[in-house]
Amino acid sequence: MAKVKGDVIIDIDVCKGCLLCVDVCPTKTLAPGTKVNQKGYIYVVKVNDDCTGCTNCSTICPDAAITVYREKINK
Amino acid sequence: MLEEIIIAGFGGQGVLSMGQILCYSGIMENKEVSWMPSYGPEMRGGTANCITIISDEKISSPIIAKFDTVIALNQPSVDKFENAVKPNGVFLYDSTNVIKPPTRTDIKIYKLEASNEALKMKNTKILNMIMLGAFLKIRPIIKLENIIAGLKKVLPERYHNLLPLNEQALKKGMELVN
Amino acid sequence: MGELKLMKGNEAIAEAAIRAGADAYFGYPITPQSEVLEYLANEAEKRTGMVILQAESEVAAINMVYGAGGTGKKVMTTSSSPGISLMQEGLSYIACAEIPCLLVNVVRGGPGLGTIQPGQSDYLQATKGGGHGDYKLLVLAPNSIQEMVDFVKEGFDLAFKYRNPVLILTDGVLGQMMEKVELFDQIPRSKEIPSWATVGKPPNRERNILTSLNLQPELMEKHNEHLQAKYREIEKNEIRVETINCEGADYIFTSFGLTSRICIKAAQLAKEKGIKIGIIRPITVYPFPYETYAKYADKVKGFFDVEMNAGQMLEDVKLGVLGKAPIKFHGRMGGMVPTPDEVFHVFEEKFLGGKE
Amino acid sequence: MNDTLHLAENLVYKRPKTLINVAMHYCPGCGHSTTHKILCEVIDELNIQSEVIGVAPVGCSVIAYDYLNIDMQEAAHGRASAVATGIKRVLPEKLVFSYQGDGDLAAIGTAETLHTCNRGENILIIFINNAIYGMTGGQMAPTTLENMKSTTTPFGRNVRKMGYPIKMTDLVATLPGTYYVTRQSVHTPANVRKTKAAIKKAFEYQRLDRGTCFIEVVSNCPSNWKMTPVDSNKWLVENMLPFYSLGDLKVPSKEEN
Repeated sequence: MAKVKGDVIIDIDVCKGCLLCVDVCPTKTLAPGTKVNQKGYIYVVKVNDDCTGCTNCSTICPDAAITVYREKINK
Repeated sequence: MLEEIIIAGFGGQGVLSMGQILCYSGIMENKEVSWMPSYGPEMRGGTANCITIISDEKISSPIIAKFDTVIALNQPSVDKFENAVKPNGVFLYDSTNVIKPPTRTDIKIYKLEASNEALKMKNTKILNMIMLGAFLKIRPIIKLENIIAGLKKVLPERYHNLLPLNEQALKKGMELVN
Repeated sequence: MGELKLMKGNEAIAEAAIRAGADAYFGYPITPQSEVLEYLANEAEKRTGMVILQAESEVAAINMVYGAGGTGKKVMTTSSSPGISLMQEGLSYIACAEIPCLLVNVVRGGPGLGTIQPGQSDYLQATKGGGHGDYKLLVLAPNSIQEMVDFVKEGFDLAFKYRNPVLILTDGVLGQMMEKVELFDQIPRSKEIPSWATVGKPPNRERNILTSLNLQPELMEKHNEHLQAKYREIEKNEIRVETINCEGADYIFTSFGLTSRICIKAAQLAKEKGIKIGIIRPITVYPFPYETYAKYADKVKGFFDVEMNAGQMLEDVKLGVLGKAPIKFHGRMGGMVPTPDEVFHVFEEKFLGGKE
Repeated sequence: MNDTLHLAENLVYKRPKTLINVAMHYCPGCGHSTTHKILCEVIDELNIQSEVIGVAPVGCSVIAYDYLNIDMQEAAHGRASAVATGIKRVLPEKLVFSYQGDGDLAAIGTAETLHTCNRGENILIIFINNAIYGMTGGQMAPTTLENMKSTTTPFGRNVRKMGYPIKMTDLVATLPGTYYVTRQSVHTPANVRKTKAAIKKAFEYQRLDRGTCFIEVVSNCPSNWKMTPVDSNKWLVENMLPFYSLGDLKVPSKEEN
């Protein structure tokens, strides 16, 4: 059975911490971080490896801050 | 040569085109010309007039208050412009419907039963050509053949069948001046 | 010699626009200049493919000029006083974004809805900016139909030379009257695309932005300085003025546009009475020929300024004369046009009769 | 972590290249940013960067040109569609869009909007409706909902005094000049995808010279609505969408396509 494995890379300089991505992430991979970027926003961070690369986060992200990868893994 | 003219009458009597024909013809004789209409609502249905200047030299003001010639086609124009004629100037008017004629004695007054003549020729639209013919007889500033050529320019092509009638009217106007 | 025609001023503007190779006209009807749009609607598209659009308002028209002018095309609009007032906001933007375009104001008497008869009462609006902010239009004031024709062509050239809006300031008489004009030959519409034009960003250049906004005051000031430097350049290069018989004159009549011709006739009346009158006629009212006035200021007994307004150019005349000679003014307002006799009589009264 | 995951072939989303790589000035969670982003995605996907000319309005998106790597003009308040008309008329082969907020398009620019649509100018008008004036700080917009608070309707919009919220999209759909009129939103990933598809379609129709395409994007304004971005999207669902219902108001008939 084919399984998908995904990953997200967050551009922390562009992220404004609006948390819309956190709201739509089905695997709770994204969460509010604790650090502040140069613009003063608390940016979002990745908190688990369950990402499926569904792109919900990158689609809703107003600032195009999220790059998404997805790979099919044959088991 | 410098001839400063005002042509005045009701809208629709062809006063504006009279001035234009003079200008077109003037250009054909290499003269300087200027035509300034009264414009706007008063043109429609009310009174209309145009100042027409024909000159051998560059024309300064297109707006003037005193004229070598006044051509008046109705009573209001007679009233309004009688005093605008320069001393010894020409006052030419259609007397058909004028009950109060001009009274100045220091100008040359010519009256024409032009509207009646136009009726006799079965086309009231040629009133202006009768008047123009009369003017050219009094002040031969432009050759008749050039006036006819100018007429061709002013008259839209669909009316060019009326050119002979207009020419007839010009000649009639010339005849009527004594 | 070009083609000779008897033309109304408004039609002549339209014909000249077509022949100058204009790409587009956006306008809205208003007396006394509606013939421009009418003439173009009849003639332009079939002859050169020029775009003609009747906008829903003067506000829309000037913004269409902004958009189309921003693509580097030769674009114009025409209107009359109230319509030009509506365009002021757009003009300020156009001047700031440095979009070349040609405007014609066929001035009528104001203020407000005023009259449809001729006026010159938009002089200050035309020459001192008109809209908000520090900007200038280059303003040409023709006094004949021939100049109306020639200035359309020149106006486009100047607009592109300086990337600045050019205004032809004329009036209802010049719009409505007919004169003999010699028309220049058809200039083909240009295919050249200026480097700044917004035409779609090709891969090999930076994107082009046309804007009048800069939220950083330091940069906005820099842009203003650039604009001011341009205006100084225009002042250096583009002053046009006509002088007639000024050498040895007793008095100088001064006037722009239509009234300058009335003054020329009045000067002839003066000559018959043995008074020597010179004429100074600014052809560009911005930039204004101050130095021409300065040149004669201490040589004549006085200046007589005649306008169809309450004395708008008078302020500039005073700046030229700098108190070195008396200046008297005669103005008609609200659509009234002075006659040559009137001008001469008022001159006589004010300078020779001692009655003020 | 799998070593091959980050290979280019596995890339499923990255920032569109037409979106300039700077942080946008919009507030966190603002629908303007989202709409800019998908607009850039469409430009990339259709490969039309060299053909597109955009017009920015006055309002929050006044400096949209700082973010979109395309030729753009900034318009006077309300006049974006007139400016776009000017551009399109002299460059009919190019793809022209105006991007306008509710104040720009539906208040000061109502005349230009209606007449541009009525002439059927072959352009795309993107209309961001967040029911409030963002840039000037939360005043009533023409689209502000009944009883909705703003700084100029502190007790809620009283429609007897302030008039009713205006449905510009419904209005322009009645005009024969419009070809494709739709109301979309960007508050969920699914809606973002739909809006993007609508923008793409609109550019394709523009190529076919079909008339005005008009896309309303019902959007949020977390800052002036005074709520978090996530809450603002919930508020949008509960309050905006019942009044500004999503969907196509005018679509080309099948034979036309």
